[in-house]
Amino acid sequence: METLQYRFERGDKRLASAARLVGVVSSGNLEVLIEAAPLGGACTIDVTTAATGFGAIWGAVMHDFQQRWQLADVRIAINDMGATPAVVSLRLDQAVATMLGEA
Amino acid sequence: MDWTTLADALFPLGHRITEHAQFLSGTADVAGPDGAPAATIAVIGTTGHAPIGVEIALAQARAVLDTVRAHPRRAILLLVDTQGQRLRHRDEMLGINSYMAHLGKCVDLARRNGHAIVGLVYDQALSGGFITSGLMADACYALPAATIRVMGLPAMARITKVPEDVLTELAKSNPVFAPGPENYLRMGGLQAIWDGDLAQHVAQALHAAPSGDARAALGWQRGGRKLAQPVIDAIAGDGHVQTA
Amino acid sequence: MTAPNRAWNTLQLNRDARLQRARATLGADLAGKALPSARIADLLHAVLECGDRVCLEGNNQKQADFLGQALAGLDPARINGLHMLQSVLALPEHLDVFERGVAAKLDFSFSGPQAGRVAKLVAAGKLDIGAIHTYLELFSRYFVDLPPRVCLIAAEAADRHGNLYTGPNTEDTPPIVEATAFKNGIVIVQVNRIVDTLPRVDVPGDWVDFVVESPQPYYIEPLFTRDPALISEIQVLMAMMAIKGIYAEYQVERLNHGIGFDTAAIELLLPTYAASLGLQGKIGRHWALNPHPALIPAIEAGFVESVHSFGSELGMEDYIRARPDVFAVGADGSMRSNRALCQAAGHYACDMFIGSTLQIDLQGNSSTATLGRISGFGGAPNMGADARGRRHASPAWLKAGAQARAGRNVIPRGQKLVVQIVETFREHMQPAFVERLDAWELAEQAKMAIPPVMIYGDDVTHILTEEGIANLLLCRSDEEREQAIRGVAGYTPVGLARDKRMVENLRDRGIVTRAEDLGIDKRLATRDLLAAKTMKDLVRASGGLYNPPKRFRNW
Amino acid sequence: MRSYLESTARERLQHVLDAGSFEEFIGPAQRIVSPHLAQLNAPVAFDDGVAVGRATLDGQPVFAAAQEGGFMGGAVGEVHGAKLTGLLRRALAERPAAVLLLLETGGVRLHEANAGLIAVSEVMRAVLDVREAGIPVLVLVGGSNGAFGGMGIVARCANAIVMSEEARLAMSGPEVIETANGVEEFDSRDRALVWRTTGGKHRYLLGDCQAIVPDTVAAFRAAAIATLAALGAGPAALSVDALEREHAMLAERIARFGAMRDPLEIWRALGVPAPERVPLLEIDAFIAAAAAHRLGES
Repeated sequence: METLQYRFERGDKRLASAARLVGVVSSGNLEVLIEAAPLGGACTIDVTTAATGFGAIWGAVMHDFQQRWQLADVRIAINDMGATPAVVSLRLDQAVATMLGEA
Repeated sequence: MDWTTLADALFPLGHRITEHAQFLSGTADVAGPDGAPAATIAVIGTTGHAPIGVEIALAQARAVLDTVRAHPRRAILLLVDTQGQRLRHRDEMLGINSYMAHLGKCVDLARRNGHAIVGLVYDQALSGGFITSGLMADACYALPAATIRVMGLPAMARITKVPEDVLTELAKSNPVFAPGPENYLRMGGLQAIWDGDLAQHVAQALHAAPSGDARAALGWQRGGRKLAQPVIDAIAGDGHVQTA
Repeated sequence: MTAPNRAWNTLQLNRDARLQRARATLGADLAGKALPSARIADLLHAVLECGDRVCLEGNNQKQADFLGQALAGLDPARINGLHMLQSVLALPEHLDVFERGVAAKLDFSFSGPQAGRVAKLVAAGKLDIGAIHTYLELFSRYFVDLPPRVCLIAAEAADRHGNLYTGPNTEDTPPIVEATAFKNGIVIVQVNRIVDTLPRVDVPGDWVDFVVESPQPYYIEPLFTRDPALISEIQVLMAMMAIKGIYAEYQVERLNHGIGFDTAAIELLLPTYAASLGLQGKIGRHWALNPHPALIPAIEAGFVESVHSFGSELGMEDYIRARPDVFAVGADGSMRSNRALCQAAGHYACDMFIGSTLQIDLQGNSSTATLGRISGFGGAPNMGADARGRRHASPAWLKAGAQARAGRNVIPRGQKLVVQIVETFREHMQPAFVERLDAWELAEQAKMAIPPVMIYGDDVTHILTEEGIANLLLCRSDEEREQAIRGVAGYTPVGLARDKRMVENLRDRGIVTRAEDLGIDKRLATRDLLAAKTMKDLVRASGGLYNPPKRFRNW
Repeated sequence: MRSYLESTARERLQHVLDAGSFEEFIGPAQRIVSPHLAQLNAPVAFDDGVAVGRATLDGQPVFAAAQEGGFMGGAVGEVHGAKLTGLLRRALAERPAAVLLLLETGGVRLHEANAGLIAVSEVMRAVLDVREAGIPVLVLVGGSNGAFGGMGIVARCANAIVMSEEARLAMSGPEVIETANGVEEFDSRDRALVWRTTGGKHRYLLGDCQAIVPDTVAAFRAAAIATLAALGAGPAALSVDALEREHAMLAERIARFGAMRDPLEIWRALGVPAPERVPLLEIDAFIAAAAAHRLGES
């Protein structure tokens, strides 16, 4: 297992509702726990993944995710079982959409 | 272990246990507490590492039901020696889980009808064969040389894809993988391991059978399962898990 | 001038000698052309000669498995050094013949399940590979320089005269028999049963020498069955992009689909998503395709007008029989397939091939070769190649050709659409895009003349991933081509190394197209779009006519 | 029509129970994960693969749990099992109208085998405690992993089971039996045989489940409401009489069918018309065909 941590400062989109869990820790899939937290305007993402050695790819996927949403005061935790970047991005977007009441 | 040797050690006052195709049933005399008169108890179990198929599960259930109907409040000792559920297509076709559940329910019914129920793993206890017998008792005990497990480490390694030597190493320190009664003791699955005078142990156990399922609490006290009881308490109580 | 004393009929004489030996060996056990299965080894020992070229029928679907087992069990002291000709090495006994020394040389096309063992036997010096072919090449060589002395084939049934019914799974049989029978070779066939009257005659009896009723029906693999339950949301998204970005864009009417879940997803989106775009009757009308169960909903919706097949597919027999307007069906009602003709059809009569692959390099070359496995090609290279001999026009062919030639002073012609559809990462985070194909290393290991490329980059017109579509027809330089590929390679190292500014420029020019550029909302890419989500749904769609193999059921 | 089989545990809770009514006990944000998986280098899940809580069903207060088959096959570990046991014990105090267990599980989680085995037995006893308190327990099985092992036993300790045709209810997985006794004993790749032997239709015909539904969450919801209404008429607790009836049924099952080799023979012996067509029947047609022939109490 490998843990990766990301912190993006100065977002502008806050999410109000209670913590949500999206996705499942199954082969090629992941779960995303997303919750509001006082982080001084930052968005943090903690990843625990069964697929080791893909830090650079995670970094790029997380960067693009934050580019899309500009989240502020949001804490995200991920348990991953070898999901591809496409699936990771999809789940993250679903998690945000769920918080926004769009799903 | 030969069940007759065991029975002689457990019941010096005498017993009338018979074996039919690995199924044990009968009665035995057990001394009362502090010199009180001996009492007759029912003995039900299996021997020869019996695979638990539909017939033997049903036979045990029959013996339990008969005891409940004919001998109210008579204590029951469940003798456990099984290699687990029988691994046959026929058993699955006939719904073996229903037979095992039926056995479990019969034991539970007996408990609710005032029968003290004690389990004893005297040789081998594996997964499905154990769960509806010894693990359904008020309290389950084991002999020191008993084997208790869900499956062997090689098979576990194959299924979990964790290398066997890693499992073997972890098993030394973690009761959660390794076979053996002391691990089940630490996790609360066993009330105690019996050394020495078995007759005395069985007499005491029958008289001191706990009411209610305190295994998670025992596992917490003994350090073998540190989270089960806190999780149960958290759900029943304020919703927050107090970890040690 | 004529050569003095030159005998011109040595093959005939040799054939007569073999038949004579067989008759002598089998004696009264030979009834006409039929012999008991217990005597198959005696027959083979009698008719075979050391070093013979032997064609054993077997492809990715049906297998002459009984004859294959018999061959593998021969005494290598009596029969050895055989030169095997085979479409596909699928069964363990196909390699046992080499392991045991009965055979020594191999010309073949594909060895999927046995690819690892092939590589080991080559390394051990027990197997000498002549060449790895595509199906069409291999069949062609049977007629030119590799005619079999003996062929071992499989048929559904034979009559007393040796006439054969090969039925829906005719597949490779016709060219094998023809190449053998008309070069004085010996044709031996295993049949599931011998009957008085055949439903129809697929191979005339006078081309057949020996018939044996095998103890078990021949083995057949349901290779083209994909359980819709296993199609992912990402595959649905890619299928939407394929339909809107390529099928609709080029009005693709005649096509071939490669095998896999990506293309199964497209098939299952035709009656739903494609229909909602008004594409029925405009795309996907005529197919060179095995009878994919996933195509049933599109057939039932009237989307698909005709299907010509390489082989059949287990469980589809009754459905095919009930849809004779769509499939190639004989007067008896059952399907007839023909791999050689369907390969030609896929090559010349289709406007598009779309299929998956394992690796794509920066030139667009694609390969399914991986280290330690000599797997070969099968049919994909013939499907996934521009048919340079094609002369008839169609809108899709013309548009592709026009895009490739725009701005260049060359004579107009069309081009086949060759689309590679891949997710950027395969299982276990293996990137589908690489700087250098594993095929290079495999070629070095196995001492091949050239790296085993499945589809050459200069034939590939589009690469479709979940990140977008790269239209290589529109690229005007090697650099553009490379950046277009990097532009759809997502988070793979190849994709991360793209020149972002240049990729945005390519996007402006329509060379790289994202889902949103096509007006596709990714959130709508759910499994609910699939016309069938389970095998049971396929059975329902077929009106109960499709009977899936046992391994695909959950009922 | 949302598929129950394709839904996650949480989606099942959302759609089987009254919309928006589910209130989770120790939800994923508390991150109570398995203490045993990390040392095996196996991933954890924030809910350890099960969600438990209270909700309403058709306006009635109920407790509910749903196992996530995607995470370790829904297998029961220490925390997972304790969540189920905790829910059942809390039910004794709060006395909901019923407890619903949406099971999808391979049984004991081998990564924490000993703890899982004890945990399953704790769940079993807790289920029977809830029944003894007069609260019916209803099991729904409709996930692709079925309900196997100790949890297959737990299921049969409930008052009633609702299954889909695609669901399986059994003890040992076919792969385990094949590994132990050979492919001739049980060909695990012959999925038609696997489902004939362990699937919803066979269980329904034998009387091991009380209702069979098409694979939609709506159908499971409707069946759960209807089954609970039917259960309301009788006692929830075990009784000697009920167990004697069950005993007789199980004994007769061995006597009538014990020598048979394939479930098809059983269906034929039951008098089900065209038994070989049974797997192909849609659920309504199947229920109609089975009505006069199926065993057990509904």
